Amino acid sequence: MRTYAITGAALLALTLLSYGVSRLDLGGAEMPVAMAIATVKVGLVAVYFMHLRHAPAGERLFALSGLVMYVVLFGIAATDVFLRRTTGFLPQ
Amino acid sequence: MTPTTERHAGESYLGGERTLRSWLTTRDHKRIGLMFLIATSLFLFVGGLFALLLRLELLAPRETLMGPMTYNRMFTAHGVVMVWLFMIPAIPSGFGNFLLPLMIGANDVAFPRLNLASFYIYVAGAVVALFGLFMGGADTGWTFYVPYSAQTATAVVPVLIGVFILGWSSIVTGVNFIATVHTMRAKGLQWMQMPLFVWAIYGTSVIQVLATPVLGLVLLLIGMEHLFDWGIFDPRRGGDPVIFQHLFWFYSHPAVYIMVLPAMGVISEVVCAFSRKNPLSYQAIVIATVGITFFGFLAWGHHMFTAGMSTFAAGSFGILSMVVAIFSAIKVFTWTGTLYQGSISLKAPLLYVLAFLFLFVFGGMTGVAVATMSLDVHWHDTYFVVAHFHFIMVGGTLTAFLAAVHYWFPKVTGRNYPETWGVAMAVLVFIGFNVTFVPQFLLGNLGMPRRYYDYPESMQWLHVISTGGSWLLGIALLTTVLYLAWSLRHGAVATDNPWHSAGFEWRTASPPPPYNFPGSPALHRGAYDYTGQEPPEGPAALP
Amino acid sequence: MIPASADLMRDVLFLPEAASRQARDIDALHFWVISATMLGALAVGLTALVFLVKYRRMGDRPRPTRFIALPVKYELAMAGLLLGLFLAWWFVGYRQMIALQRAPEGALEIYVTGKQWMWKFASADGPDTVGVLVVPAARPVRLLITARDVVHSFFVPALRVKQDAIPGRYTSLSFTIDRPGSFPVYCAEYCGLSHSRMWATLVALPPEEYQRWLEGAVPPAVGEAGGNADIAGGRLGEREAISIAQRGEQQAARYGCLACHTVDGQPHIGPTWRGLFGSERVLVTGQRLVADAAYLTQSMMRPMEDLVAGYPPVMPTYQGQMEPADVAAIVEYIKSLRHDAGRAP
Amino acid sequence: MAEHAAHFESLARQQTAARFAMWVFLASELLLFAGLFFLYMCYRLYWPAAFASGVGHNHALLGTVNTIVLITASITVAMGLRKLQHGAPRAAFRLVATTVLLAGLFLVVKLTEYGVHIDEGILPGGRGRYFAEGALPGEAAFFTLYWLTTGLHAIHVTVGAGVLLVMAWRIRRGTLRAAQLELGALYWHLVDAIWIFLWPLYYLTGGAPK
Repeated sequence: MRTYAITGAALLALTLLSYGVSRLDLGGAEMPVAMAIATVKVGLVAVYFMHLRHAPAGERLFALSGLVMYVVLFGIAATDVFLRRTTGFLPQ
Repeated sequence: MTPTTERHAGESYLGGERTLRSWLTTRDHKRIGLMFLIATSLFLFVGGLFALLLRLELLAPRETLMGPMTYNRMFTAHGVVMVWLFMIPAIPSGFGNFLLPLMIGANDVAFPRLNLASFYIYVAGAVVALFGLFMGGADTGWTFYVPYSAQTATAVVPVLIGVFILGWSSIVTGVNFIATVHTMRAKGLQWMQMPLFVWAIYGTSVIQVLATPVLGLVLLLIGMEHLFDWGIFDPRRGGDPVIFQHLFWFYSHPAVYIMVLPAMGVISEVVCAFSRKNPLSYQAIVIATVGITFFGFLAWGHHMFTAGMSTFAAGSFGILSMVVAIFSAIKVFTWTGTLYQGSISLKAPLLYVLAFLFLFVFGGMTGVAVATMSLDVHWHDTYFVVAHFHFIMVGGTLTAFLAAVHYWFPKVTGRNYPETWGVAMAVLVFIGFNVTFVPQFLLGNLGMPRRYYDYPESMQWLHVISTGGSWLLGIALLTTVLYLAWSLRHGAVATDNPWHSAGFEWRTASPPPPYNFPGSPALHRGAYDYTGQEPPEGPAALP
Repeated sequence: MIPASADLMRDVLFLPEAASRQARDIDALHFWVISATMLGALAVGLTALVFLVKYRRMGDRPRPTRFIALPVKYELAMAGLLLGLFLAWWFVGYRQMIALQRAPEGALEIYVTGKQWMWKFASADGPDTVGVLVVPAARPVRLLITARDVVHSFFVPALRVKQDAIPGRYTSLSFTIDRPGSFPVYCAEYCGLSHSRMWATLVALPPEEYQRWLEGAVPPAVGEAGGNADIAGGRLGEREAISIAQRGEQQAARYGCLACHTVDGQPHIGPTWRGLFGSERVLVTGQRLVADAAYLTQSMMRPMEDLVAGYPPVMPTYQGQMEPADVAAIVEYIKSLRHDAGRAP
Repeated sequence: MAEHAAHFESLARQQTAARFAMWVFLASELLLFAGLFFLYMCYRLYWPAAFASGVGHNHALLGTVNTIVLITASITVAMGLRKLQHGAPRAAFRLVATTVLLAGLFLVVKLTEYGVHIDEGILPGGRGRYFAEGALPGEAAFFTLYWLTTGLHAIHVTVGAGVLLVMAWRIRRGTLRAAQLELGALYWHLVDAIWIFLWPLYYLTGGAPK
């Protein structure tokens, strides 16, 4: 119960932090900071609430696999989308 | 050898309750597997019929049998039926269902009710998709490229919804099989002792679970685009059709491995059983299976080399495609080496394996060729690519499917098929296949684009040969169905292990009893152990 | 590979004639790859056959076999060697791919627009055409390809080139045809009802004939291509009375560009177009770039992205409102207003 | 009730299998959203200004309230599960029921927000007054993705809440095993995790507040 309370408090604190930070003018750092906080939060949910901490290897493997597929899709496709200089009418 | 089937007749999964109701409400993985096999085979013939009609239209340039509208709908129907109603479910949901529990010494899959649900989801998806295909029919090709698929006036939406539903069947079966392999293995059966077919189905299931939802979503998005014109991919509103292609191929390239991995699993089993040998390297095949499962996800962009991708992305996808090909090469090498110093019996299943080896190597190597970027620029969207993927899917998956049908026919039905017919049709399939698709490589070189019902006259004679081959292939498949149907009633009653195979699935009666193994299964000898004096025979003695 | 054997291979493989240096380079790689492919398949098939014959079972009694396991490292070594071969192909293929995309200096730029179900061609100084693309032989040509409606693909088998025509975007393709001739062009990406008939002809003319074509004559090769029964849809477009730059001027007026941009060198709400093309621009971000065709089209589609310092951010986007051909025409018009216009490019 | 299915050798094994399958299914569910997140990334890259403007237009406060609601719901369901495991069904029932109520609250807030959007003339596909009155190009894409992503997520919230409602009822009747509640809780945490990413993408990252 204590673990859940601490985790919960941390999540709520991070939520407020994320909201607070978004009211500042961070410019280009805004998105990375927001995503970093979100990642930490999801990590807390997965490890403590979803018991990944004590989960058997198989469950960890599949928890990870979803994540890996995100990295694959975003990582490789981004090399096209970012380097292509986009959809515009760009005869390059 | 005593015909043990008589002994177990009352106990077999086919016996007991024989009413239609008992089949439709069954939770026995063997009955569900058999229903999948029957349904998918039916669709093989539906899709095959479309293929024959398409080939007939292509016998001569210009409009002959059908106009462009009919032709466009028909090649879409051919693609949709063959990919989603036959190729993807046939071996995993059919043979996978039947064999997976038997091969890991389990009573059933982990979630039998879910398994039955998967079958009904499949049927529902098939009905919706076919409804769309016949009531108007989509004319987008199975790739549903935007913006065309969002604009066409044909019945795209029911087809999309049908495929979406089929995707759920695929996911549910995948989840079920993964859980089964992880949690239902017989006591003491380690991962590195599992039959290779199980590894193949496992890898397939992982792809099904992780790739299919992406396709499902993107199909829904096109559906909405078609119905409501929301402009998600519409360039006039700043959308990007190439993003659709990325998302589509993120599923559909791994989907190629959904079709091919199980076929590879079949080949691994049949090669060992008919050469009475352990695989040349069990580890190598496992490594290759896992490698294909993972790297298969990284190569999708080679379908888009001419789509104006960034050169860097194209190059990356090119390299990754080469890496995937290597894993297939490892498997081919291992299968061929397995024959070395074997005790080879040349039966129909092994003939299909030989056909597979030859066709798959050629198909796979042309795959490496089309992954070579500058060459693909010429071949992309031509008959060369059509021939290449038919070599993989028909020359690979279909021959493996036929090998599986013949190898496990006694297991599933308790009868033998007529060997002479089997051998004859295997040869005819091989010949018919080559006559059909080798000319298509040459047509591709000539520059014949795919999805053309019309073409310059100079290309005609190659089309004529190809069409002739398609009829040979059609005849061979039809004959196969006829003699298999005949042997259901009139085939010789099979022994429990007619091939003297060491495979785990043969260590129970043929056909197996409802809960597979009387008592706990005897898996103390490896699934590829042919070194002993007598191979395991019949229901293994309990320890 | 010596030329004679290359021609032989081309015949064996049913490849059409190769009309450019790049096409012949690609063919050379093609021959290596396809030969290795066939040899590989044959080697595996034959090995399997040999084993089959040598180790076939006599009688029906199965005999036990030896346990033979090859250590994985040998398999991986074999795979490594093969990967080396594949990567060599990839390396060559990648370089050729880059060469296909790189536009040579002084290339003749032609705008290609695919629409259901025809190809339209427009260049700066020649007449617009439908279904017949006329280019000079022995001079680099760069195609800027787009589509009006759905995805098409511009495919010239004789040049071994293909490039998707994507609505909302320009893709490009470069080639230099060796010698005069006419070559079929197909649409390779399925685009609906008459996809199978979306054909055109590429006509390469000798330089002097090309010059006459620019001046208004229709050389026989072009006329033939237009009337070729095999390549239906190949017909000459209505000869435009005005050049593409003139059309750009009309379109600029029609879309209201000239309300904010002057053509006489005076800055107005937006920068003047006189001397704009090829000049260096300083953005609000401090970044500097050259106003080339890419920058100009980008500015029309996404004006807010690369704002030039000193002007209010008021330009509306024309994404989806202007036809690609009009965009091209306006770019050509701005090009014609550069300070050195009239001199050799 | 404590009987396990005939094909499993023990209840423990059946429960292991079920939880494992749930994880596999969650990985699959996670990827259902991948396409939408991917579209967001691409289009945000194409239309940075429009996306910032769109995010700025959404109600950051409502979104944050909803985030807190969902996270609290995650805490209560996790605690409810622990209570049930420790044989305190009454406390477990209260906590799970709270989760369902919080899910309801989330949906109410979300629907209110949808109502505001409809009033402002922001509909999917760039329909409505807001876009007619000169929104930035690309804002239509932003709001279409907004509707699709939050809509799909809301469907998941509804399903998760429905499942937990049935489970709460069964806890009260004493017919639910902790292992079964765990499956529902896992699903619920996933719904929460997806929202944790949705929230900054659609409510917070709008650049400097005006």
